[in-house]
Amino acid sequence: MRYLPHTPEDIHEMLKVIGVDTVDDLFHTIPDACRNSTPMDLPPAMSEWDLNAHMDSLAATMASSNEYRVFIGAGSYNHHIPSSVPYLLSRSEFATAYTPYQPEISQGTLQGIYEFQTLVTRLLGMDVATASHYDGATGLSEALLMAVKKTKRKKVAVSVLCHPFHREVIRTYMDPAGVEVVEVPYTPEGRTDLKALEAMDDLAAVAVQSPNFFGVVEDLKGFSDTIHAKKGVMIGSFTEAIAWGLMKNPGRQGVDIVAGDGQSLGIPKAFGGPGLGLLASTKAHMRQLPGRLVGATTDLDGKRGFVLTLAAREQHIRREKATSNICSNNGLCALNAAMYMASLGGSGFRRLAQINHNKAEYLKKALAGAGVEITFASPTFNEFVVKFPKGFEATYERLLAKMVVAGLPLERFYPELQGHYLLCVTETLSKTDLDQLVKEVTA
Amino acid sequence: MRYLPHTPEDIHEMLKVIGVDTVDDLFHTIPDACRNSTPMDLPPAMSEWDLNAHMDSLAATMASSNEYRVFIGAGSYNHHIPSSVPYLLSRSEFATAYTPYQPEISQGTLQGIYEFQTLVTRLLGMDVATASHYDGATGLSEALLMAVKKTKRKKVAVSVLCHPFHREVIRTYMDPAGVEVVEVPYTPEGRTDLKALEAMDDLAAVAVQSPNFFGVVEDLKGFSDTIHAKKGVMIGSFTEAIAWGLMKNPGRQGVDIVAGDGQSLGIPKAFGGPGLGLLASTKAHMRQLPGRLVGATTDLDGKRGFVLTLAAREQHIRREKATSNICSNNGLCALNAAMYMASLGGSGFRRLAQINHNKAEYLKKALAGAGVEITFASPTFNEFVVKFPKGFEATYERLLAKMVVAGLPLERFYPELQGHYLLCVTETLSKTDLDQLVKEVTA
Amino acid sequence: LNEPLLWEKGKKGRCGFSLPECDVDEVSFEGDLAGDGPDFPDLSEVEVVRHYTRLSTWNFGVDTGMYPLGSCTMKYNPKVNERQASLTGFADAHPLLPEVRTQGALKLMYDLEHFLKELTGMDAVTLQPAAGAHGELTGILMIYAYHKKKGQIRTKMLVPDTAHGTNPASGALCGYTPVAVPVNGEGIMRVEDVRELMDEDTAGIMVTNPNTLGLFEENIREICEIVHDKGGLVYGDGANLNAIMGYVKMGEIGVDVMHFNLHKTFSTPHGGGGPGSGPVAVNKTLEPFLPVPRVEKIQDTYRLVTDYPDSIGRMMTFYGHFGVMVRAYSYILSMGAEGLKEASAHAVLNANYIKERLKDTFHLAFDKTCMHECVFSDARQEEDGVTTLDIAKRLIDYGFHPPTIYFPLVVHGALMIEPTETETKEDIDNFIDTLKAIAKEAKESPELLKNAPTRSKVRRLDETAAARKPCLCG
Amino acid sequence: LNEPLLWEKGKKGRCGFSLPECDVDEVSFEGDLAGDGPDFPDLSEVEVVRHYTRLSTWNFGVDTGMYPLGSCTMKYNPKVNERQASLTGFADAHPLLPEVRTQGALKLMYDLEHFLKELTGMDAVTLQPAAGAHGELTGILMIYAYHKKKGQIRTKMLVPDTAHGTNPASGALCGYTPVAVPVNGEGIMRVEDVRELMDEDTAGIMVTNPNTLGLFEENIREICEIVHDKGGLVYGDGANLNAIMGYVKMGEIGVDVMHFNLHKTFSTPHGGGGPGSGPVAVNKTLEPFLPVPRVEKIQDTYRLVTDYPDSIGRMMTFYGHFGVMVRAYSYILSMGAEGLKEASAHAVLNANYIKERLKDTFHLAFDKTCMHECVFSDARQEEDGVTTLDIAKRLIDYGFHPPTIYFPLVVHGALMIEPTETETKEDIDNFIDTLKAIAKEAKESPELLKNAPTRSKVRRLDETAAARKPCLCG
Repeated sequence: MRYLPHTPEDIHEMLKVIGVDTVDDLFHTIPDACRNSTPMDLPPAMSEWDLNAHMDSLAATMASSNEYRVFIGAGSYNHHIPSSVPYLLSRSEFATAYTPYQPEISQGTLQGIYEFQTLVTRLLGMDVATASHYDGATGLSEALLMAVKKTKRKKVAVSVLCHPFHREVIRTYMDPAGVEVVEVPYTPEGRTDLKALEAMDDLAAVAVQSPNFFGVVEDLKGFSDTIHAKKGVMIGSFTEAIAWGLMKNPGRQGVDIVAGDGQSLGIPKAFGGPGLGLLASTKAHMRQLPGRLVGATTDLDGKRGFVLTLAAREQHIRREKATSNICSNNGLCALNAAMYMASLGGSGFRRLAQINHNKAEYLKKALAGAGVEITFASPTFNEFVVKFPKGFEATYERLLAKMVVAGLPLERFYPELQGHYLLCVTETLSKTDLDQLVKEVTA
Repeated sequence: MRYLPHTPEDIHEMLKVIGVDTVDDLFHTIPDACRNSTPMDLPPAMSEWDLNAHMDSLAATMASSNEYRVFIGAGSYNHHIPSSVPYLLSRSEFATAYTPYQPEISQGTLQGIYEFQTLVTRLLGMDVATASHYDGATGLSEALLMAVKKTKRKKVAVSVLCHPFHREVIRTYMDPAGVEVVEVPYTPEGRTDLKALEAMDDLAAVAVQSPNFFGVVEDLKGFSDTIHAKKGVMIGSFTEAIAWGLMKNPGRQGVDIVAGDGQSLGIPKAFGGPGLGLLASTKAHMRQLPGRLVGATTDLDGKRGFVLTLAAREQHIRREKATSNICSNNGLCALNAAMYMASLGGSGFRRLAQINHNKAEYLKKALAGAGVEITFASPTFNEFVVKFPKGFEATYERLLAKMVVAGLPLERFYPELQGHYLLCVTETLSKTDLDQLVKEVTA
Repeated sequence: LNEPLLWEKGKKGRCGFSLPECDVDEVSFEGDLAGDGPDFPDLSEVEVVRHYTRLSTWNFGVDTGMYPLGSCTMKYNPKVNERQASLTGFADAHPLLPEVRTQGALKLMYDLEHFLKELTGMDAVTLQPAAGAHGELTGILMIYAYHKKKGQIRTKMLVPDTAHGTNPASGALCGYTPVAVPVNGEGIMRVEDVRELMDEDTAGIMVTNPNTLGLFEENIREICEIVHDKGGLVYGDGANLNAIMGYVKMGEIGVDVMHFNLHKTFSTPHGGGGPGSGPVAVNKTLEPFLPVPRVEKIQDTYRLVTDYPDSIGRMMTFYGHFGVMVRAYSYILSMGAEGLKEASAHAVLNANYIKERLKDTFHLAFDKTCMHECVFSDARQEEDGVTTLDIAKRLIDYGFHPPTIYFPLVVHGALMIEPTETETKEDIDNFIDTLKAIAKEAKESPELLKNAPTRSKVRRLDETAAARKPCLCG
Repeated sequence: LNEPLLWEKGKKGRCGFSLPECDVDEVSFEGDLAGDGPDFPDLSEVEVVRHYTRLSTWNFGVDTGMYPLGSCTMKYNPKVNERQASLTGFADAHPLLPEVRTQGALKLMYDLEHFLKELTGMDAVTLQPAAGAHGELTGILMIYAYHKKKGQIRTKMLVPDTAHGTNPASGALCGYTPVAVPVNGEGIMRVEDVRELMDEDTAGIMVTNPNTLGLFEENIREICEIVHDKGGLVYGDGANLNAIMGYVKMGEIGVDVMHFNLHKTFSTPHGGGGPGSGPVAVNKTLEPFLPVPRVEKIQDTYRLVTDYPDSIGRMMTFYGHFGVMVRAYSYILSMGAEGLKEASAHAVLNANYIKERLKDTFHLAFDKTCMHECVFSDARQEEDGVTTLDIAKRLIDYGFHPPTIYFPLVVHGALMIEPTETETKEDIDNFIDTLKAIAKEAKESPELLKNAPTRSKVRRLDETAAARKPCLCG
């Protein structure tokens, strides 16, 4: 077995040193009553080659974005990833290391994460960013818990245009913490209803996503002003990080904590994970942040170096008094995102966002021109809601057979939006792809 | 342009230092009469993504051994390659380095090649092996030139069962060197005719391949004895290195120089290249070997280290008096082969050869049982010649449509073997694949 | 070789990305909500590649050498599994594709759940949690939901004092106050202590077995019975599952719910701190509370089903760390039942071998047969003024990653060594000889340890200053 | 960290390979011709992986840092091209597949030949040669065949004394005695010298342009005319093509046959010494002599054609280093005509910038505008007893790969610097400042140079001992 190096002689010699006869003797501390009643019934061990063939066959069933034109975003976005990024990420010094508990031999990870944190603060206009969280939903839930702890209030408001799955996760997290979750409805323009928020009281925080689930850009400033007037915490969220190439960043809109999803930043969709939770805040919230933080310091010789810091927030030091139970984060995904942001650079990031915007607007206009209803008139980024004509289900199936996935039906998430679809366009789709969709949809 | 880092400011500053106005001014030493008359007419620059799509479309036309059952060997063999090997090979420290002229910062390559040389000598039973050659054919040609120089004779004998393409390359190399090439015919048993060699005189060397082009294992000892009696050099060759897992190695059969193809040792077929030429010899021929050699030595502190050595044989020192003009070799392929041999180990290598043998013999027997003529009765390794029934061309096409490539027609190479095919079976084909071939062939 | 920070490099206008030509009209994004784009440095591809290549060389990974970090199970990560995870069909699949176009991924998840059930004798599994601690939270949420469904609000949770910090922290997220269960002279929990502490205000107990001393909780069955008798549930922390595959099924010894650390036990790369994956297995009692969506097989079609009214809900946006699942699934298929059992056997063999060979050199916290890890302390070296930290740092100079230090908390100055099954005897011997040499140095020239490490990129770092005046971005 | 030799590791019975189960009967291989199998060490996968991972860390590659090795064109190798070369359709394709199933590869080769023709204004190309020197041999064989076809046996070949050693060595393989053409005070060949040396016993001339001093052979047209007038042919060594893409077409200035170093100019990784690829381009005169098989397009189908009676024959078993072709083809498609011209422009800019900034510090062999590389010498440092070798080794301590040294032979103690176009101005400035600092050290503390390198895996190695008592295997 190529992963188990011991030869029978190795085992024999080691047992002799230990002073027992068989390896099973080493398991004598396990009472008989605790032993397996039956062996594990697993498939017989596969060779590398059989495994490859098996995995190829499973993977072949999937409608990968490489073969299909997939007009779905909704929290997972198809962006080009430069070959240099997965190559660098595959370097075993990054991939096979553990959490950098020994900073002297982990400066690669540590500097990489310090740079990641910095890029995230610059992207979002925040003072501090963590070393990563699992994904947008879990980060957002933790952000709300931060606000609850900070304000000692037990009610939070969440825009109904936060990603529906994020809202589900929030409910899961808030319930046992005894936190009430109220939802802020949306307006006919496809925006979170600021007026509704104004009417709410005793809020620890409000969470608003921009671009929201409908792709509509929200005016976060208005929500910041409103919640701050109520002494609550303003939490901004997002699922499409590329939008910040064009949109005014949360920091400039008075947001206190930002919890968003970073999958767009060069991370493969991978059927939903691993992705990346981005969590950043103003300085005021720094010591409430959950998860790892990397900080700069100096070594014995005065040389710059990096360490995990502010561990007093964390479970391995504070146990039940920690700001969170998080231990492993999504470190390699954070490094992945940093490599991607470094590859794009500021100029490239902005240009890429612009290209995304151009393409989405092109499709929007073309569909409108073809008589499709564009449900919300507000400005959007990358995603928008349309109402397709009756009987579109058949068109959808026909397109699927042609390797086109024509958006996400919204009724499941918003029952009032029957016949509506959320469409997403990124730089990966060509004008030809967009024209084809318009043609087929209106055929 | 992501591969050209200079910004306009960079260029401006540099030009200022140089003291010229434009980059084109730096080309003033090129006389007008030497300038391009027309610009290069190349396709417009492609983005990474367009390039990926384009290359995917080209690659998709190819009958890869991953999708097809390919019963062809004939100098290029389909063997399993552990994922660990290409991964290690992709480490940029190996891949993006140059020839190790600066040994202090090239010990990775140097130790790796030293180990490669050692593994090759152990595989072939030789005293010395070079750091690699281009492929079997070029290595074999250089081996013959070694013998010509050594013996000062201008005639060499080559078995007609050396790979036909190898023999073509030999002719290309020998012609301007004024060396006469005579071919040793084969016997009805599919072996090189030792008697015919006995009748030849004034030979610098004889080259015999084993397993030969028909897959038949040759008795190299007989040829060694005969050519040595004539004071010529015995050169052994091979295209399927895995055979040495079962066959008696050339060193034990009196061979002086071995020149074979190492593609089988974990190197992708890659439509024929890059592969690997293995060139090894007894000590007596060491200083006539072409190409790089790595040797062990010590550094100033007495620490073990490795360097390129015996450079006095080489073109950069000896120029026209060098043993060869070779400069770049196939270093990374040599490292690839070393990684593969290290992964298999001696025990694994032998077992793998046995599995190959088992499968090939299974097919041979099954075909024979189904009435197909097995042309040569001699023992073979991995490959053997069959005569398919008349009208087999249609079956061949039918099989091709079913993604099976049913061997290599031999008539092109040996006109007397009309209707004969060379079939190859390695560990990559399953019993099911073999049974399918038998069934279809005899249907 | 040094390497500056990203923004100390580059020049405006460079780009390491192949920006596609835009084949549609430009549409400006204007108005109040328009921003200026992020202030990132602009770098060419070669700058990016060299930057991260250099950074990588300052790191130590499993491919670099032995990484005996206790309770982290740093075994070798097979390269072939990286191939599987990067297959286009997996890496490039959108999570919201129509189910008919995702059958391969769903089958993989379904089968992986089944494998985990087989491994543990549990009845149902969710793969959704993102990491071990996230799995713990999932499990505790289910315990909470279970009690709540019965109309009970319990306020306490038994947690042995050998437990990982994540245990009390996870409990706290559901409002449970941890109640410490002490370890006895044998390094395990006593039945009497549990009996005394368990009551009907207590939701249950969180047990790591083998525990973080590397010792099997021999009284686990009795403890489970006591907890169950009081209406509580038993949570199993699977961090140390690598010790007992094929030997013990958690579901058979009384555990009601447990999490796995897929990345540890099933050999996926730890990524410098993640992503991990923390599936949770439960028995029938807790099955209704599992997170949604669940993967089910309905007439040969795999489906994501959400229709479970008692479910605690979603734990992540999508279905968990699928990429990690691919690797773990591949690993299990490569090993088979016998291979996994052998892995545990060799892991335990290696730990006991180290324990035996080092117990005359270092103080052994509990001198008995251990499972996959053993815990020493610096008790003997203390007299020379040398601490566990010094020993750990000195190991770096010899090319080893240090063990886990100062944990578990019950052992003062702990050195917690988990060699895993993928180390060769030669490397283990080398590690042992090195530790012996260091012990000798501790006596003869302790300054060598105090000054260590000297061969790393940086020497010891000022962690106090880092925390006092945090500088978290540049 | 040290790492033993392969056979100093491992233990009989280990395996780092997944040996498949054998699904057919065992058939023993017996008799006189049966052997025992090779005496290789048996290693587990983790041992193999760590072995080569450690070895790799002792190497310096382009991804490590600036690699200004003159005449080797160590530019950055785009990662995306590795993807292309490893596509299953390419990597896993047998060379003898039926042509109908290899159209993609053949089209790629056909188009790449066309690109190379466009770059050089030549009429036909073979991609078959395995490396630059192999391309040279191919070219010389064609010259030989050309003369032979005319019934002439010529015996000499003009070779400038700036030429690479491969030039005379390639000539020698066809029986040509090299006749040296001296370099003039301007670093290039004089027309008069060629006129004097060229005669009807001389097969032609081998010209590297720009030459290895980084200087354009300004008299090339006249030289070509003289050679042609005497019935000779002009061989162009393409090693330095990176200087003139888009500026000069070799076919237009009189070159009859030339080789490319695909791996240099078109940015494929050099692999620690190969594999390279050395296509050869010819004009109409020589086209009939090209090696077979040739790739042709016949009614939309690409075919391998061998039917050329005057062909010199095959140069390799199959069609050359296809994997390298894939990378070069991808590179050309990524760059386009403008990008390639810009690459040459920046390569020349960088070399001149270095020349200007260092010419006060180091002796410049020929003080004039250079092309893509510039050649200094140790003439000024000699007085302090410091040699080119010392300077080169000291550069290692500063994190740079040394330039080519002691070549070209016409410059005593040469330092031949080729920065390439992919280096940033910052790295080039850093390199320049470092060389200045080293020059200062040479004056003030020459022992620093004499002892260099000190930061590498090993210090200076005893090459004499290595050659005197060769130890070539273990």
